[in-house]
Amino acid sequence: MIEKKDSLAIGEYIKNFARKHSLFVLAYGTGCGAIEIPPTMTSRYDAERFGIRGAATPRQADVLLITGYLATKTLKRVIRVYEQMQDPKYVIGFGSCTINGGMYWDSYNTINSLDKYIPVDVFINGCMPRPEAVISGFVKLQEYIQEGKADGWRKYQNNIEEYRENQKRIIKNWRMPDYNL
Amino acid sequence: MVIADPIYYIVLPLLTAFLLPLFGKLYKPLIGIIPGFVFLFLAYMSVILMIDIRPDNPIITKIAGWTPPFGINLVFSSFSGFIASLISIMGFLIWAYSYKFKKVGFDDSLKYFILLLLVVTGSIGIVLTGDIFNLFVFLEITGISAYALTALYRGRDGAEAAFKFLLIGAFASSMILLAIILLYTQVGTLNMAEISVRMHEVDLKIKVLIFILFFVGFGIEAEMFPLNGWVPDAYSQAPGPIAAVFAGMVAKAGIYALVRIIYLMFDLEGAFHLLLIMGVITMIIAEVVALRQEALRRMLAYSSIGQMGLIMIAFSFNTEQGVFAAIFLMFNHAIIKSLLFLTTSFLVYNTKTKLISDLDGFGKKMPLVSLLFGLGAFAIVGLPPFSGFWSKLYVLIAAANQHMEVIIALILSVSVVEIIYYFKVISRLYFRKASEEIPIQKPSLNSSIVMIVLGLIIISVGVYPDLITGLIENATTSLLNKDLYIEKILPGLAEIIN
Amino acid sequence: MNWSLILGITITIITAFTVGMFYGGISRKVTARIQNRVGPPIWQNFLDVLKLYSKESAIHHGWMQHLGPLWAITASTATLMFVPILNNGQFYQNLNFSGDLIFLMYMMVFGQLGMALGAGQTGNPNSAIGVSRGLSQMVGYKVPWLLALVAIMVQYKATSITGLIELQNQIGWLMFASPFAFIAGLLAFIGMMHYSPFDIVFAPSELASGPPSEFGGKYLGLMMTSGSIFTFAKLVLFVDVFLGGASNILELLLKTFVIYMIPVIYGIVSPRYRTEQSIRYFWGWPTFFGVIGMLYAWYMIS
Amino acid sequence: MMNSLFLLLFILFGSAILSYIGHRISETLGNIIVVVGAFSASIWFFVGFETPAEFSYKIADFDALWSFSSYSWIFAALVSILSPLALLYSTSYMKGKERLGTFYFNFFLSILGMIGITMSQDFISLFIFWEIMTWSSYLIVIYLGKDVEKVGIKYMIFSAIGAYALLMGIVLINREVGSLLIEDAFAYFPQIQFSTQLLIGILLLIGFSIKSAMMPLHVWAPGAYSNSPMSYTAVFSGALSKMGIYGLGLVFIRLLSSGEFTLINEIFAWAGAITTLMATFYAIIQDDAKKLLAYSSIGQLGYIIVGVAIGTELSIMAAIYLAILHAAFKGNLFMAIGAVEKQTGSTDMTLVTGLIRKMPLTFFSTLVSIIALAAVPPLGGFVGKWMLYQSLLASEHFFLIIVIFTASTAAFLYSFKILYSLFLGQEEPEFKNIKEAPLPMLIPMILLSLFLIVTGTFPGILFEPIANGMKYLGFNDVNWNMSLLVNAWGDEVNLQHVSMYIGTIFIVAFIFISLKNRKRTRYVTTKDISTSGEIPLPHENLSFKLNFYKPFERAISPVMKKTMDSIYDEIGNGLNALFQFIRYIYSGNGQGYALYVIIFFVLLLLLKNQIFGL
Amino acid sequence: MSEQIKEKETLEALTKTFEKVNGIVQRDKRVIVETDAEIIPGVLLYAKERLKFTHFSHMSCVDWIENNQFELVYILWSPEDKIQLIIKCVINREKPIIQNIDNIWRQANTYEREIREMFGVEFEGLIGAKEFILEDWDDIPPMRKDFDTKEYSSKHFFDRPGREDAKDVRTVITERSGEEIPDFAKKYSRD
Repeated sequence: MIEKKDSLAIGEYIKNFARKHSLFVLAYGTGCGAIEIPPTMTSRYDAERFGIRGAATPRQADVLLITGYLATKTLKRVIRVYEQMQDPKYVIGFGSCTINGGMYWDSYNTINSLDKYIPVDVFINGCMPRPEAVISGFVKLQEYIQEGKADGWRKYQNNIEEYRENQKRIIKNWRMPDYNL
Repeated sequence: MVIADPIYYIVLPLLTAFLLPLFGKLYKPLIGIIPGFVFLFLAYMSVILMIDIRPDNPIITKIAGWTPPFGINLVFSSFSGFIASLISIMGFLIWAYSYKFKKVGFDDSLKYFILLLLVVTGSIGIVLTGDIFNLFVFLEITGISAYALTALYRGRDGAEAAFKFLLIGAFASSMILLAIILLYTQVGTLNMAEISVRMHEVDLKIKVLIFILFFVGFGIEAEMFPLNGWVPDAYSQAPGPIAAVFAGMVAKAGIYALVRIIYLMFDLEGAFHLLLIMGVITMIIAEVVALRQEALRRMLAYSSIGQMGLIMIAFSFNTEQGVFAAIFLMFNHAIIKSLLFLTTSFLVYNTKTKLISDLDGFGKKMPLVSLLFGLGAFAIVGLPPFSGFWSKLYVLIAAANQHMEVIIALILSVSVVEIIYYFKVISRLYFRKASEEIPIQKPSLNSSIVMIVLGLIIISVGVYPDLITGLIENATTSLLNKDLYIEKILPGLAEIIN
Repeated sequence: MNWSLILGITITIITAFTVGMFYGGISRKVTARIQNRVGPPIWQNFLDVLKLYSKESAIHHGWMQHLGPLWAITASTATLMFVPILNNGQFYQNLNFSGDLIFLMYMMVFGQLGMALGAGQTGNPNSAIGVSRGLSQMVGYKVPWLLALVAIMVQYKATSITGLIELQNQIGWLMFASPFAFIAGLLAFIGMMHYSPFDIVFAPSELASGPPSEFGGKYLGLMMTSGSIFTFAKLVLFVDVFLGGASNILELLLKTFVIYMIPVIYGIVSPRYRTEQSIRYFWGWPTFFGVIGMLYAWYMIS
Repeated sequence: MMNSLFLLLFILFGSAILSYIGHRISETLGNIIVVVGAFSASIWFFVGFETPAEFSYKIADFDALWSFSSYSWIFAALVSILSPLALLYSTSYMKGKERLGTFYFNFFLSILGMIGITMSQDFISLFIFWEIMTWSSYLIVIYLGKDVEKVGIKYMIFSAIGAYALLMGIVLINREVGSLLIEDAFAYFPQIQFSTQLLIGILLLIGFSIKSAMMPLHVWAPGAYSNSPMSYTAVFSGALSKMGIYGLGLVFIRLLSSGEFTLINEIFAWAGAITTLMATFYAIIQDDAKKLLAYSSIGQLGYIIVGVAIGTELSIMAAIYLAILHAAFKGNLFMAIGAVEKQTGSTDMTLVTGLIRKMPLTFFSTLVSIIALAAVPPLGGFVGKWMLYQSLLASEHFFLIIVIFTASTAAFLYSFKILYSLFLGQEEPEFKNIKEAPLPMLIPMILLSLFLIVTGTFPGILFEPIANGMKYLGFNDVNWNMSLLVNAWGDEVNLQHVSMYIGTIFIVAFIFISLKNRKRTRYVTTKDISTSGEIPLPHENLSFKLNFYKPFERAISPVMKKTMDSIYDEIGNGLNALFQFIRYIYSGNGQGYALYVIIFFVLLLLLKNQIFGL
Repeated sequence: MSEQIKEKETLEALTKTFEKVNGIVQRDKRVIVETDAEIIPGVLLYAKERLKFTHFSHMSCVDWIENNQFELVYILWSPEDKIQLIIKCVINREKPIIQNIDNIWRQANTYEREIREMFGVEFEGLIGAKEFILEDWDDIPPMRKDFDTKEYSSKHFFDRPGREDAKDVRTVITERSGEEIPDFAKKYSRD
């Protein structure tokens, strides 16, 4: 006999299984890390065997891959893209710059900590991280998804005011429409 | 009961014309009123006469009691009577139209009315007379008064037009006179009926020569190409109603004379071919040239020539249907073209340049005149349900029965051209914004009534053509039945000669 | 109500979905192997669709976008319903007695029009460009496709697919009986599958996937479902017309798989055409073969 | 006792006069008269009298007979249904325009012309009504005063050519048959000499095919359709062009029935097919919705011409069916575009955009009409196309079917374009305050949409009157089911199954997709699109409109280089130059004219032997 | 060593035409001149029209904060003579205004807008003188030497604290591998 709770759990398990094995990646490739994506996806490292494939638009994507530094200008676009994605959605911070600004730590136009502005599920450090590291990061994300710990999107929903406040410190002229929260 | 006698057609207007200055001395407005009464009487008389007239009982009036062939006689047959009635009624309408139109002072008005009376006299005389020399005399009366009317405004252009008219008219006169002299030397008579009977005695070569002289002479009056150089100038320079007179009377009288000599006097088969060829050429060239005209009245003048060409074509078939169609066309052309000229004279009067391009938005400024112009245009290009359609249809049927498919195609192609230039004017009248506000001379009541009457005739004949077809059938019979004509005028002569 | 019919329809749709999904997975695997990769598992497409259905939010730009995928799936299953899946199977008979080739040709466009309208409403310029390209290309490949089908219809005096299958049981496959029509049909069919070099509609690197670029979550899932069903329907149709249909499910799978692999393998090694090149391609050799096929048919009947 | 047919015309003519007078007094009064007049004529047509009513008379020695045959009744019914709807629509569409009296006068006259054509059983009254219809429509075409010289004159020239071709044919029939009654013509026609038969046939066909805008005689149509007010174009394209089809049907089936004229049939069928293809191509590259629909009309008429010209039972049936449907959907489309024009002030597809949320009902009726136009199965257009293809297949017109099928496929391009450009795409702030069209405009559109939906599932509704009409044309055993299509080889399409299946699946899928994640499915504006993270500013419109089918245009460019328009223009310029030359014969020089007289005289003397046969 | 004839000719032409122009031939194919800010458009136009320096290579700005000056550098290239011409001028740092030259070379507009935004130099009548690269900038222009980017960064962005032991990463690595920090690296060490 399967109880209702169990059946819900089974449903959740199946959902998470599908989610973790089908990651449509939207690479936000404005930073230098974008150069590491092609080897990751192509025959040498072949990320597609994990069910990872590129997505063309944020509407279809599950994972937002921030490859490297984010200028104040690009942050606005990243926030917009992130909010256009459908739940559940995950963010991978890629490279040192997303963690602490990296080599641009004292630049006037590059943000230092990405996770203050949007929730990041997995950081991959390195400058640049090699494809192996990238794949390892994805595998970590898959583990989190299976365990239900990759809930950055939920955190974002719940703490939207805090995130907005941080975002508005950078983006002074806030004229973005409201998106799906 | 008024005494109805064809002689009044000649006597009354002629007499009035000569007495008009006297009336003018008595009381000035009389010069306008008296011709009106004359025309009214003529029109009334026409109606009275036309009621009774049948193809087999033409009214023959002997002038001064001399019997033909020695005296001059007037023949009011179904055909000539029909045309004479048409001319007299048109005369009345044009008088009514122009009664107040002329504000040019006493002298000019006097001249205008005298000349108008003379033109009518001449035209009716041409139609009614049975004597070839008398016909020449009437032709001269018509011609001279027409030259004078052309130059009535005494402008440079008018004078030039009148001069051209005069020059070419002189050719016509001399040729016709020459022809009459030649004819007289051959047959020894001037009575048309007797000429007709005696014509077979004439040597063929001389006959042809006489015919050619007549043909060219009357062709000038009948606006035949290439003898019609005077037409555009005369039509466009003469006063508005006079253009209508030219289209409705002078040209009709010319074609009438031409047809009379062809049908009655000469029995030449080639004459019909010649008429057909000239008709086709006249029609095509005139319509094509009309397309390229920029001045409205010149356009109408060329259109008028084209219609005359069509009439010639219809006459040239030498069949009952052809003649029927031709007479119908003459009727329609007289009515419609008069309407067009009368309306045009108002339209043109209110523009600076007399060009078609100046007519933008007149549909709003002069609704009645524009509407009637449109009606006339619709009718003349032969759109049903207006009268022009029926005549065109009969021409086509006549042509079809002669197995002349090419002629049908030509007539119809030319009609397309006609449509193009008339509709160009209509679209300007109604569907363009007026460029500037010019004070408009509104048509007076009498002119409006005349134009409306013409319009009503067009519509009613168009909707119910049987109104007029009976008369035309009689006219046709009368024209084609040559022997009857001769028999009625000169009883027994034919037997004596043959 | 006719319960067996409803059951049959359900099973047909499920079969078509499954087969279409697996074929998609196989094509990905084959592509990967040719590119010397391991590639995703062949059930990868199921996971993708399942994931898309399990998305928790969805957006649409209006009713037309909401209805677009619906329209697509209606059309693709309808196409399937009016194609005989198996020659004499009771279960897969469905509604194929009440449709014919001409009907099917129009039915196949129905879904595309609906999709196009849905894509149009998103307001995304990429979607509209994709639609414009897709419709243009459709005019391109329809010409040889029609030539092929009309040649067959005229030659064998049948517009119903059932009739054609019966005919092929007697005279052999039309692939051999009308070779030119077959070549034209096959070349057009490659275009209809929208694989490279004819993937100008979706063109991920140019148009950000074209028409579906604003579709996510359940809408995209429905579109993928519809796409796999439609792929299967097209394959079955082609097999029915040219390869004599199939009398059992294995034969069907074999034949459809062979036909399916042709555009896939052709696509892997081909770059992408531009739109007008694609149209001109279809109006070139394929049309030529189609005309030859038509003349052949004409010769055969007269 | 007034004859019932005469009364019908009288009502129409009376409405024409009264609406003119009424509009001179006040617009409301005029509109009331217009609507009442139109509907009363329509009602009188349908319930006022039995079909075999007759009215015979003589006009100018020609026998004339008015009566509806079962064939012409179809077309008359078409006019009687479409025209009151169009007039109702018009009362709102034309609100505030100038010279409404004239407009409605001409509108009624052209309806009178159409009804007259269908009731004329003799050529003379047919021609008269034909011409009335022509000039009244001409006056409406140039009513708005745009492109008067170009469009209006072009329309009038071609109409005149057509009418005169008709007239010449009629005159020749009169000569050969001796009567202008249509029945007499049919009866005696086979006894005529073959070459005359051919000539008459070709002339009549040219006359009729010009009105149905067949290539290469179509060049008047795009301008005329798009230039007249949309409320009239609905009738113009929907019903008036069908008069040509009516005539073509008569000529092809009844007059040229002897079987010696198959070549003409083939030529016209091919002309129709090429018309369809080329008009579709031209429709695709248009940027003005009106122009697009105008070309689309030409294209659709091409199908009908093909059907009529093939002349088999099924093809005639298809043609009549398509004619009816075309009237419905094209009338509907023109009305919808008119509504867009009325509300936004433009029909330029590159400017107007995103109206679906503002004008949902207009969009709905456009959508339904487009589906019918594109012949997508659940709606009626498919039935007509299906029958047409089947008839072509059965009569072995292989390449013809390819051409029109290609055209039909290409029609999707413009179908989508018109829906997408006007109604879909990003919303424009300029059109923020646009409202749905007013009720008098919506009612006709909705009614026509319902008609299209019903006829899609149950085409049998239309088959009954069509079968009656077919009897008149000599096809006696036309027998069709309500919604089952069967071709010559016994293959069938069951439309009821189709509709039921589509309906069911649609509803099931609709429930599924609407209920799933219902709470978290949201509407977002069309500005919220994934454009690489960039935000379109309020005044920026990213809809892809300009050169929408540029690649397709490039692909078909070889056949689009030389248009019929340019050929006619060249001919026109050549003629103009010639006319200008001829014009100088009249030099205005008196001596010159005198010289002409002398030359003419001398010429006659010289040629007298030839002329008079001496 | 070439004769540098053309270079000299160019320099001569410039100095003869304009009083306030003086400069040197720096090396082969390179001429450097200095001039007044007022006549910059004239000099450039002359160079373009008469001396065939049709190609506008680059334009930049240098902040001489000590002299309270901005130096604007225009670099031209003559495709015909294959000579590079560098024209410099200085403007007051307090009131940095100069005439724009985007009507001489349209592409100069881009450089001018960038300089305007980054240094705060105003160009008279500049087309499109609005926000260009920086979005929502509300501080002094960032390329000026008195702008402290470190301070700005720590004020606006979230500095992530280092790891808890706060050791330099190099120290950690050397400790882990048992190697010395190389001398050249020592001066970069945080400890």
